Amino acid sequence: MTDFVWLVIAFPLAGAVLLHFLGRRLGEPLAGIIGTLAAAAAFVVAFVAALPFIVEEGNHGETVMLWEWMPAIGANLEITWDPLAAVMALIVTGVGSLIHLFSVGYMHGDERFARFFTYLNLFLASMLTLVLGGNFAMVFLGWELVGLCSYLLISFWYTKPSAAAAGKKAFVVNRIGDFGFMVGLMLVFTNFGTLAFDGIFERVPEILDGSTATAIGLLFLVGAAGKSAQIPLYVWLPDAMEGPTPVSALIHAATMVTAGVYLVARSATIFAAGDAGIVVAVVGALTALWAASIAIAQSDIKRVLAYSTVSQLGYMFIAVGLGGYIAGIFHLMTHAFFKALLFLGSGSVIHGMHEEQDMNKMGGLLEKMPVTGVTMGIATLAIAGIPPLAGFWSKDEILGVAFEYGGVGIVLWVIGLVTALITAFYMTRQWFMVFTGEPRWEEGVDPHESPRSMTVPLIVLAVLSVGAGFLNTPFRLTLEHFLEPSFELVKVAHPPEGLGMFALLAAISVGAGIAGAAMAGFVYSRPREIWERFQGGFGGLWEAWQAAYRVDDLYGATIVTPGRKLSERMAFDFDAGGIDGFVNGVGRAVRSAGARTRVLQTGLVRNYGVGFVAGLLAVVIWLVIAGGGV
Amino acid sequence: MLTALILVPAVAAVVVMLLPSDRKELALPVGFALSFVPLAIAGYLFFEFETGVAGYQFTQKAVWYEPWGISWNLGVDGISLGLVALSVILIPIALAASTTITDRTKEFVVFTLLLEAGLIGSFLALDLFLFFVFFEAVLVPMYFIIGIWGSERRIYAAMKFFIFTAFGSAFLLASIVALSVFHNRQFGSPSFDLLELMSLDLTLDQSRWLFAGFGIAFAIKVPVFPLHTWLPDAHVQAPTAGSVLLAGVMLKLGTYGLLRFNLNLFPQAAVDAVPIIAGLAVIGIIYGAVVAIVQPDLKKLVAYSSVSHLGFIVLGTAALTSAGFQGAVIQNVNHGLTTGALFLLVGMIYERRHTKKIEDFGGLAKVMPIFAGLFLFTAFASIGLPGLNGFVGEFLVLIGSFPSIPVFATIAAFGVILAAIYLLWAYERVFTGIPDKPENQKLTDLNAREIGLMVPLVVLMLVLGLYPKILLDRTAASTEALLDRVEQATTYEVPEQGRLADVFAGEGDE
Amino acid sequence: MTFAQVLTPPSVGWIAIAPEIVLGVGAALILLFDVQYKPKRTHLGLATAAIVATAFAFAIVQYDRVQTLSQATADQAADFVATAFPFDAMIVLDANAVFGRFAMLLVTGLGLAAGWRLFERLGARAAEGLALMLLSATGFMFMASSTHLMMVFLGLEVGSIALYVLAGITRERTESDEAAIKYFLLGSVASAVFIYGVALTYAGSGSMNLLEIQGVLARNIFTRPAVLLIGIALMVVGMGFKVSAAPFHSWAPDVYQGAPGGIVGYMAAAAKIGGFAALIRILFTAFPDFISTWGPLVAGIAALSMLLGSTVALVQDDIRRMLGYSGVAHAGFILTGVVAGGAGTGEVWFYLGVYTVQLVGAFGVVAAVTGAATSGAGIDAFRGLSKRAPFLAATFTVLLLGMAGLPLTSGFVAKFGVFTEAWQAGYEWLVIVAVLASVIAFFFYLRVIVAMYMEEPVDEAVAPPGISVRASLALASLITIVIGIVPGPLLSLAGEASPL
Amino acid sequence: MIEVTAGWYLSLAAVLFSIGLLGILVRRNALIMFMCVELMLNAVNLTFVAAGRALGNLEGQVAVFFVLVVAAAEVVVGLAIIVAIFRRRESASVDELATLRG
Repeated sequence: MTDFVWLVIAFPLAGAVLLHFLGRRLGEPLAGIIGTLAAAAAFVVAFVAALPFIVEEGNHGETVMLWEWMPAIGANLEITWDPLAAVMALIVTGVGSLIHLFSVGYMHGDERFARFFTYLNLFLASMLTLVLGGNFAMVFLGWELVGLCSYLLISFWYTKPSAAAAGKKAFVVNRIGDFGFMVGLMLVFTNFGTLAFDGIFERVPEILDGSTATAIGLLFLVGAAGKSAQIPLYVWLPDAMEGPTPVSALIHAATMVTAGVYLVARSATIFAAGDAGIVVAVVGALTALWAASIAIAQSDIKRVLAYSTVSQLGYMFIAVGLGGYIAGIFHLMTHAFFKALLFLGSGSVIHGMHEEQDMNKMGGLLEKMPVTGVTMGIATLAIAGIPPLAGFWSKDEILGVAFEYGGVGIVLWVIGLVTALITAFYMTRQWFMVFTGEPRWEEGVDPHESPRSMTVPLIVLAVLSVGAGFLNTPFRLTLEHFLEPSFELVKVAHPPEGLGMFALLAAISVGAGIAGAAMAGFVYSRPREIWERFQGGFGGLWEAWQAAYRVDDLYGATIVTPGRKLSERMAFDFDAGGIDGFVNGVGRAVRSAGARTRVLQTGLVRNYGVGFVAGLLAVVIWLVIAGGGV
Repeated sequence: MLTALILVPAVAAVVVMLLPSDRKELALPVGFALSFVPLAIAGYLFFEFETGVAGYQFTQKAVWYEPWGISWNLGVDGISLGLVALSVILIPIALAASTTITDRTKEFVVFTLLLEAGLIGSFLALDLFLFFVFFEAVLVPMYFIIGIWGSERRIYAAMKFFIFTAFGSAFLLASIVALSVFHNRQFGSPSFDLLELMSLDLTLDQSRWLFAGFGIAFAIKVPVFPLHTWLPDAHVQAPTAGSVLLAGVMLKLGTYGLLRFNLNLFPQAAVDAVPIIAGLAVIGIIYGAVVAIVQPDLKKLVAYSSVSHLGFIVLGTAALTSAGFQGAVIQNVNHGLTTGALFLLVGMIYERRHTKKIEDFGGLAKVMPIFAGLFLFTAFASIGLPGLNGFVGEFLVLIGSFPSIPVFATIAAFGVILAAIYLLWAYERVFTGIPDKPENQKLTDLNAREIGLMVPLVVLMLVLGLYPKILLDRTAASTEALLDRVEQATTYEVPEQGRLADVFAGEGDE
Repeated sequence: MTFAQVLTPPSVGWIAIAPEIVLGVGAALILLFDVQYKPKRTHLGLATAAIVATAFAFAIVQYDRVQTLSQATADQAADFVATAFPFDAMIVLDANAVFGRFAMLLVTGLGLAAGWRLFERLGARAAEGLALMLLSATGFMFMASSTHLMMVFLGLEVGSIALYVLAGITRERTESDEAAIKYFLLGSVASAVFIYGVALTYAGSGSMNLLEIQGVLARNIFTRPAVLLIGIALMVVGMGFKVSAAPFHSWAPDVYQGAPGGIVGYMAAAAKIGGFAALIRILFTAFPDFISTWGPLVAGIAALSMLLGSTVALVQDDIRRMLGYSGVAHAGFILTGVVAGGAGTGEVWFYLGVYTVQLVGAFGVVAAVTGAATSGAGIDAFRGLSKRAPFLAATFTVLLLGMAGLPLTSGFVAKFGVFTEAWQAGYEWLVIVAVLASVIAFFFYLRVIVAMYMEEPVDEAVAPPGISVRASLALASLITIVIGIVPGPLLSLAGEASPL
Repeated sequence: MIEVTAGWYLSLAAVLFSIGLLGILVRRNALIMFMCVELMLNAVNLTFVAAGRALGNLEGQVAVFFVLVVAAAEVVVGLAIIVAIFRRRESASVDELATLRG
């Protein structure tokens, strides 16, 4: 029925292959257009394939086998097409198409224009592999391939050493997470004998005991923390901003980084069988707060967004950790819209400001870039959780889930609220710093609005940021119904029942959001001295935020440097000196034994005679004794 | 058929040797052309090979010397098939990569072809005597290749390579002798036939000692930590073709030997030795990677990465599960392709810059984009990126070893992080940034010949990464049979998930 | 018994010593001919070759006879004894003896060809050299073909004394006469020790005929066999000296280095063949029941020889000394086969055969590179030989690899054979020692190959070797490879060669 | 009265043999060393004769002749070599012959 769903992956993949070999010849902008069309085609296919889920209630979808890969472990190239996959695919291809379109303008003039679209298309294919994969191995395949694309795109401008280093860092840190994921997979295989979803999820209750399920969950969490930039593995994401801005929007905000959330949601049955979920939620909450606090003091326009992304991903982790899978996916979706919008907006700003990223050198851009300014404003409101924008609905649902959970959930709810407040604060701060006040531009900078191909995606995303929330309001749970078949096997956590409760919780969180936004607006709409006085009020704390708590230095001092030292020790002392020294020593010992024995050969006949006679006596005595002669 | 596969390269070597000595330039093209004959034969074998058959196929047996019980006994099964294929693929590539060898070209081609004959012979031999003959004989051409056409410290490296490996073979020889004597005592006639020797009734002590004897020889060849130190020296000094064949095929003699002989002949000892083997394998994985990180020389880095990657193969062998065995077998091939390709690439840059030191490079991606792309591709294949070949083997090994030896498997999984570190860091230092050294700015990108060399490897990496079935199907029955053998002959019980029989039973959608 | 009867020798006997007669008479004829006619040296050489070839032909006839004998039925028993043990059982016509002759004659022929340049240099003394060569071969062949200890002694002395002279035949060189006197003094002591062993054995058992000794020992139980044991010990020592087994090897490196380059290969090989032929006949025929006594002794000597020979060879800078020490090690390897007793005869003979061919060939190369009448051969002379004289380098490589025992050479099969026998006989430890020693040995063989192929050439040009040298070297290499690949025929032939 | 049995002769022979062997080790003149060898051979002869007599068989007696002949042959060659050495070096001391060593 949906056999053709492989086309979702095939279109961008074909695009990537085509652009790889012909891209240079196609040139600009044809290469970009082809890339965009490939993404759009995938979106269309995904949409068509998703129609049955909308039409038919309770359609579980199906698994489409492509070909055998590693049958020994139940890992084949197969697609599981169910509502969850469909939602993810639609987000990925939808946002992806827009970002492709945006990139046509953004990457204008870059000498590796076509290559950029190759990677983007490859990324889409990979991400779709991840979300459509019908077994864990295929998820892992996509998981790693998106890592690869992330690596390639972060270090796209590889002549910049910082970009190259950031790409490597992203990949390596992700690998640490992958280690956990992989061990988790081993544990899954050991218990189930296969990695295929079909053979796992339904059999979880009969096969997994609680502690094994917890163990698998925790290991998956390690993987998810790597990919989704959660504590303690989030450090790569801010650095990843070295990549072109559309990349940040697509990969490091909207899609790839949500893979961890997707993984937890996909493995819901396993998490439900153990106690790993609460750990996921706690990690998410801590990350949300931690990253939000760092975001407060950042002055790089993209770094603010990067930490914001980390923080928002923490939100999603709270949701899926507590069993609110649909809430998590819902937030994933709305976040994809408004965060992509924010990034693209910032890209537009950077573009207009001639690659300037320091917000201290912006200001007053609203006039120069009205479309960008307005759309970013919408996104800021959305992320701040102001009703009725998308962020409000999804964030509220998550907070509701936490509240309903009780116990620890209440703590998480409080953290979530504080985070919401901070989020509203720093996002508003950003908007005001960029778009209002006196221009603080460097000389020679002449800001201008971006071309149509860039503003159209902004507008579309702005519309989505406004409207997407209505997909799943307490009044009309469209998304929930859509996704339900995917989560049949588990009990999905929900916000408290009843409109009254909803209104109460909403009021509190909106209050927090407005408070944060108002505070920021109050400070940052005014001249710079005021900000500085305000910031100075925090004393050392502000500096700590600015320096992101110096976590990179900490890692450097505790892991990287000692690791390098250890490696050098091993390589140059232990290996070359110790082991190889021993090997060569054996050789030398044999040689010197020869040299010593050689001295016996004096050249003097009488000495030879002595040797001869000594040997003779030895032989006689031995033989006589051994033979029982005496 | 199999005899031809061994004899053709040998005959080709003779043909090249007989070329007129004043037409030096003919040697390489002729050798290259002739090396396609074994490729064709092996290709025929590969596709005629019956999947799902556990035993040896295309067997040929001719008595060599009856009283000693030695025979020219050849056969191929799923475990050796891939390795044979790998050998015949890498030889033409290695030859074509050697156009820069102008001194004594003829001898070079002759040695390479002889090496091919020896390698294929080792993989096909079902008679231990015959196996040993080939196993030891391949040392000579490789010794000359390193010693004559290597770089500055080539003699030291060649000598070390030879003596170190011969040291291992000494124990192998003694053990083979012992086996035939035991057969003589039990059945009244000596025999070296693998299948006959499998029915020997050895005491546990005997089989442990013999296991150790075989094990040392193969462990040195692999090489397993701490017997690996000949490898970096040999690789660094060897010419490109030497490195490619050494890493690509020759090291596989060790892993192949472990699978083929140690497990078949001494199953109980093997089962008892699992912690030791797996332990050394895991140490090798981590250690090789850690040491690779800071190597200043690209070739040395790749050499240590081999130590690490081969650890996975050994681990898969020690796993004693279907997936582990399959992983080991397929990783044999994969490692040959990726590491072979890496050595080729390092060789290409060495020919341009006459240095392999990482610090001498920088920003090469700007001047040599194709080279950089191919290097990155290969590096990712080596890192074990899913979708490329390196992943399939490592993943199967890890997944397969977890049910039986979870702790080792977990530690080994750590190696995948380190692989990313050393290769990407090296890539970063060599290729990214701005090419600020004047020597680097003038470099030319790969020419058509060099790209042509890489294309088959790249294609294979992709094909085996996405469609490993082509190999897995052929190995499955053999690895199952091996597992059966181990299980039936010992107290070992394959863990519940260590088998893949049911997966194959459910296979119907072809 | 009438006088006539005494004068009439047993008619069947002559064929049993026909090759020895041919060589002995040939040697005398060459001397006489030379005195009378002063022929060209080339003609002398061809004549010698013809003599060796004739002897070889007789050896083939003997082989045929032995084949027939081995199928003799019971009623032909009397005939069999008469044919197989002519000359009052002083001589035996068995496969062991015939194989010894094959090996000896092959080595003589090869040695003659490979060292031909020496005889050209010797000028007027060429005939003496050739005659001595033939005489020594005669002596050593007798060692292989006699069942009587006195006969063995005579053979030993005939062979050895001829070799003493050969070692010093280029007397204008100081090294040559030093080698001669060392060889002579130590050799005569060893001979004295051997004959004393014979005397004691005679005292202990009442006979010097090996078969009778065996019979006596089988029939009687000796409560205090000290005299006999000392006798065995002394005979083993005497033969150990001839084959240059440690610790009786000290003459070997010096003599190999000092003796004229053209003949030293033959000298080394011939002494080894003679020594081992006599040793295995004495031990296997006369004292098979004492194997548990002499077995460990021989094993000990073998182990010491292998280890000492290999390690000291490692540090030699002179190729000929290196080959001398490697000869010590090879003596050890062959003794590894001896410990297995009669069962190992075939393997021991095989080893002897292939090794001595390699040895002669190797020394032939050395002589071609550094001169046939010289002493010593520094490794420097071999640098870059592959470029200066590719043929010599290639053959030397094959021969060295053969000695090293690399597969696909005869040396490997030989080593494999003796190792198997030793293991079969229960000397596992000896096999381990042996394989380790052969690893050490790889090193010095390879070192020569390194010099020839991987180092920069020295300027000295190498005179192109003559046709006979090239032929003999090619033959030796070819034998090494062909036997390595198709060892069956020679193995079967050697396998028949157990002493009666 | 002590009866002189074959054992006595054998022992005497052994003593003679040992003296000869010792002589080889301690004397440095090649000629004297060579005479020590002759002494050893004579010890052998004594053994043969004594043993032959004790065993009542002639073989031992005959053997002596062979040994004597061999000894004579050795003398011829040995002296020739020693003379050659002496001519060149004006000395028959074997301690001066050590160019070949190691």
